[in-house]
Amino acid sequence: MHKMLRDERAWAVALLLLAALIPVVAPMLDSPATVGLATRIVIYAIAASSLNLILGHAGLVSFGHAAYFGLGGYAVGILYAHYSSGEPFLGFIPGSNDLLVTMPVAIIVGGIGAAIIGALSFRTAGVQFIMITLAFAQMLYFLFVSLKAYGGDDGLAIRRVAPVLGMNLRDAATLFWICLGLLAVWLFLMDRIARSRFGRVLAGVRQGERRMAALGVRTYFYKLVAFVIAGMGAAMAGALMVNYLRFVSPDMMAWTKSGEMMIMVILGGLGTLLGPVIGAGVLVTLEYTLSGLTEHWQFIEGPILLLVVLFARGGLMGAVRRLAGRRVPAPEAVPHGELPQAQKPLGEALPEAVRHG
Amino acid sequence: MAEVPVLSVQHLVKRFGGLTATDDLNLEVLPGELHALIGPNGAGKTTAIGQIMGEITPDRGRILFMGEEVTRLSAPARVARGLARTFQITQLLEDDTAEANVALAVQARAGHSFRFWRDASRDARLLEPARAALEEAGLPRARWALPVADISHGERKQLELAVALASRPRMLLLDEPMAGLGASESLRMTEVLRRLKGRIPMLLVEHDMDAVFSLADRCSVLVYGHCIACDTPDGIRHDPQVRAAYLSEEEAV
Amino acid sequence: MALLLEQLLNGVQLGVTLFLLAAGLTLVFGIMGVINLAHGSLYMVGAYAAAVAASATGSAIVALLSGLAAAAGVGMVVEYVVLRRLYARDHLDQVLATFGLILFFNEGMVLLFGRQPLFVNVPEALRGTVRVLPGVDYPIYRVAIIAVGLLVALGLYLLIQRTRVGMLVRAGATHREMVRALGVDVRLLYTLVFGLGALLAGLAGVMTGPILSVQVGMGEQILILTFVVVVIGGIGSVRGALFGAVLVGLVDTVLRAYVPGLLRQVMEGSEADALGAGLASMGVYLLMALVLLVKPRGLFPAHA
Amino acid sequence: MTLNRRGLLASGAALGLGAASLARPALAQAAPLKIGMITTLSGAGGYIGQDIRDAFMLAMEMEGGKLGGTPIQLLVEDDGFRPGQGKQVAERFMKNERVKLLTGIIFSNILGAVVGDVLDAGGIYVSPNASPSNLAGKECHKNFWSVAWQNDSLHESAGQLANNLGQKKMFILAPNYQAGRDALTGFKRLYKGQVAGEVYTRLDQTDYAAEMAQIRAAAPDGVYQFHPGGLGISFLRQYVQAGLLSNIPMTLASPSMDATTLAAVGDAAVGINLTSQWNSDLDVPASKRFVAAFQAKYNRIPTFYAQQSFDTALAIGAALKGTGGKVDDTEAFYRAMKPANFESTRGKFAFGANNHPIQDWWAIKVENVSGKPALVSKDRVLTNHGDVYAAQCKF
Repeated sequence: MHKMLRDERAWAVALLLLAALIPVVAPMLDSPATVGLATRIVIYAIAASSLNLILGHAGLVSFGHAAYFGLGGYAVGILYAHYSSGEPFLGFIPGSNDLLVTMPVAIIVGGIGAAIIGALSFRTAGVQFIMITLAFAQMLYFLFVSLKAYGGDDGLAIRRVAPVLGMNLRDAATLFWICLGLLAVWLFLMDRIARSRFGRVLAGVRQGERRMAALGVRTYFYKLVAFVIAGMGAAMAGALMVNYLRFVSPDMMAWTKSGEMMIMVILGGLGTLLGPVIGAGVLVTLEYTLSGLTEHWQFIEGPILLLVVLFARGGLMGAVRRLAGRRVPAPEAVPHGELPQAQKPLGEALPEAVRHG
Repeated sequence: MAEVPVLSVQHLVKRFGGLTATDDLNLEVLPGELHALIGPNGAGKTTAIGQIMGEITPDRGRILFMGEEVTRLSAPARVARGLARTFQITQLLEDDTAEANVALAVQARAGHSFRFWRDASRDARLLEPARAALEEAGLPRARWALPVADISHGERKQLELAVALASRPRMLLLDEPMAGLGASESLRMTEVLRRLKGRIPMLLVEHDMDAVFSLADRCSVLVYGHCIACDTPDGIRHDPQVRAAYLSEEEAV
Repeated sequence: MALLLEQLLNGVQLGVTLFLLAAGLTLVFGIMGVINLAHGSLYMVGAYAAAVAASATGSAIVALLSGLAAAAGVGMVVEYVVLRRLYARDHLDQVLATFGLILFFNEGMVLLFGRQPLFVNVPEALRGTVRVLPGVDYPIYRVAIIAVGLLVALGLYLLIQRTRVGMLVRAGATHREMVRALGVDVRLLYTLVFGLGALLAGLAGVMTGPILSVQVGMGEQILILTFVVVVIGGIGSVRGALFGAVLVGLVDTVLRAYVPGLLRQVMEGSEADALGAGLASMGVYLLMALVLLVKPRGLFPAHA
Repeated sequence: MTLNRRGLLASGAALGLGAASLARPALAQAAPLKIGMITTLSGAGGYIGQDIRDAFMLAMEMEGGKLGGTPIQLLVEDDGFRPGQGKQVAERFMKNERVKLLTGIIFSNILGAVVGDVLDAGGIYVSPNASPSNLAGKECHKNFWSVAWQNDSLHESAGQLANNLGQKKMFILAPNYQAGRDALTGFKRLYKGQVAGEVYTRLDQTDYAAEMAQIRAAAPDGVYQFHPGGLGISFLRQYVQAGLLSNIPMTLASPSMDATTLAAVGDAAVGINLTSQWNSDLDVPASKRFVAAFQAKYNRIPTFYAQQSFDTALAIGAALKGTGGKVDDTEAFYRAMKPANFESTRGKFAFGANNHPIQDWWAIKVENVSGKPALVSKDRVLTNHGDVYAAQCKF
């Protein structure tokens, strides 16, 4: 029993089951809008969890994750726009308002986007990788801002979505349960991947690229595949967000959104199963609650984030585990002062060479 | 010579800015041989290992492994051909257990890792060879399940060796496996290497001369990146050039 | 021709402003290894302090000094209270913490000075335009900004190349561990370097005050561009920051000025303008991506 | 009249970590009518939201916490300039607080995320600012009202003013977003002269030196630019610094030259022409009362945004008077709202077929009034002007 309580997976199952009750409990407490809040949290949890695969498990700091979130969203939005106008996209791809069509398209688009951006970005490492992923995300952001046909900065509204398997997506509870179900599936996948051979390679990439090379592992394609999976997860979340908001705008791929996702992951706990979920829940709820208390909510939120960094290493999951008396593995995603990967062997060789002279 | 050397380094040169770290280095390791590479601090031993492994690109010269040129191959490609190394400063996955570190090496050897489903920590195909390697490297069984961050320095050195062994190498490059070890730990490591000797050819970089002279079949002496002598341990002991090199080092310090 | 020249001057002026921000950021980045998202907040603090001082006293000198003092002071306090605890942490913790600082500073400015944008007048002596070349009239104030920026670049060069502090700064950027090992009071060095970076950011804020509107959020608008400059130039390299900044300034300005016109040759007017504006915005990021793909460590890497 | 702040409602509700904590008790019988105001209070646009909120509250205060005789409880919340957050706030207003009547949004992208939900749920939205063309035309709705202006008509009036001023060759600029593109389209609709150059700036742009050089090179008779809020301040100041204002006159629409902008630009703004549906010096009794009360309470000159919000409150008040304070019957609300039976600060005000304003547009000039630059009203530019999209609107 005690062992079960320590297992993150057991907690995840319990949390998801409890969450499933929200649409039942919320109206009883005269707070039906809580369902919408919870939907938003669940969607961000999927996005944050997808980012966690590369950020937490593989230690690859992507500062452009919102790009895939937005790509997924725009895939749904653009297909809907063509559905409602009746003109096919690019002259031959018919539009759609059916989530069973748009969601897979969104996931594929997100995956392709991540594959292209990742293939180029993984030529760099360290801080340069952070910045190049940001650069690509910004390029996409400005591209969508300037796409007049799809609303530009003002975005696209999605008015009528087809029911999915007889379920009405306009019903808040139904949409919430769909999102929650997908979160459950996603977390299950993430858990499998983290424990698989593939996941072991990612853990190796995080802890020592040099060791991985000495083991004979070409990390490039593992990193790229992880990046693509993460991109697909973010795109799925983006598609859900657009279904929830019934609206898509470039705001979804702004750099601040990428930052928010990173903060969710770090806040919750890097490389943990539940960390991103908790992080998303706490951040969204915190903003929601504080902005209801005072219009100067950012003045309070800022120091709270600061305190979490200073005093809760390993994020909230780290704090929880410490309270539970468990050792916290603190994954150093980008070790302080680390040299870019290409220079590392030289880094070790140099002192010897210097002493030589 | 009838035998094809396992490793042949020919006229290797590497410069860092104005410093010549490797200066026309020639070196051969024969099948079954334990070849020691010694020399004063800063002689360029680690740089040489880095080039043999493919982590540092030499400016000039050739490296042949099993008779085939590997000078332009990447480190992973050389590993695939059977090279493995240990690090002077241990490069281990600190969050993982000792067993998981070795299992990852087994996994890397077992082909691609694009396997997303099965729990690697319960995969007997990884665990059994990993445990065999741990056994071979002499790491006490009780330490296998501990995170690397929690085991001692000496045990980490043994774990480094186990990781290298797990990739079933055709040759081992050992970069100061005894560095920082206590006397009894050094002896234990010497014994482990002695058991491996003959089965796997080894290039051993080491400062512990007792260990070197008791283990090595031949020694090469590196000074300022250049090999000044290559002989049996006895021959090296009495080589005037070597004595001079070590003495001048003493004076300089 | 005159138009192109004026556009190039504009690019240099933007570049010089970016340089003032990037120089501090790149030193902090290179020496302490800290990603400081709140660097833009120091720029904002400088601009606000100068604006408030200017409207209270009407003196440009007082405004300048207040802006510099406020930015450097706030910078050093931030270093002492917060960043000092983050040097040993990974970049992600730094990102989260300094993001928290941004929220704090932005809303703090709202609480102190309200939401209305503040404004500063161009000092009397620097009003009007000057004929820099036949047919090219250019605002004196912008010429002054370029001059100040180049003087600062020269000053930084002398400081870094010719003084003991500069020697430590250089060594710190390339061999961090060595400086620590030399027994230098690294803490003091860090605080001073951070203060210097904040001072330069404050100077940028003070100088742009009369051009732009001084408002909450002004730091974030320029922050990302500053990071682009730092990465293009090579982390830790002040020289790289100067080249990167001028390059980014020129590319941004020239693309903005000429891309829509080029597109108009091939497509309908308003479509061309809309797309052109988007493409011009992408230009700087495209530049960074290209630089990194060719030279993954930037143009002038300090850790060579 | 209170500025109600939501309690810790639903704070612990994240994913069932704890069920919603402090639920509100059922509403008492004589509870005031709740109006939900979603507006932008943080970031660079924050000062606009502040004016919108303050003016609405002023209208309530002048009637003793009531509008049209109905006691009002105004719920105000920041959208953080984020569509998602705006939608979240709207959802909570409607579901938890049972709000039927919403207002306050400034930016059209946030309106886009919010308005569909409000209307689909049978709610009413009265816009004090954002009024994009789709909601005036094809996607118009019986329960969507604009008390500001349809985007285009704002700029049509400026185009007409440029004609009146005899400017034959204009250089026009706006940020590259929907409202910016609408602005230039609208301007060109009534402008009869030649367009010397058309430039889209960036929404996050702060330095316009490159554009100044282009304007100088094009040597037009005049410049028309639409840059709301802080953007406009930067643009104008740089225009002055570049020495352009003395050579090339500028024509504007009101969002680019509100009282805040004028204060920021100062004396240099003298001579600028603009158009607006209202100005603080209009010889309209309701306007004079509003300006005096606003200045007395907040110690600043009200912006156009403030006036729009004030009129929004008055329009709502008139409708509430007609329905006896009820908003549940949207048909009745529509009938009571449509005649616009309120004393608008603009003097004349009517709703067109698409629930958007039909109003007069004024030419305004920045002049020196007793040593300080001020916005001085001149002639009517357009009379009873609606918008072109009304024809496409069918309820």
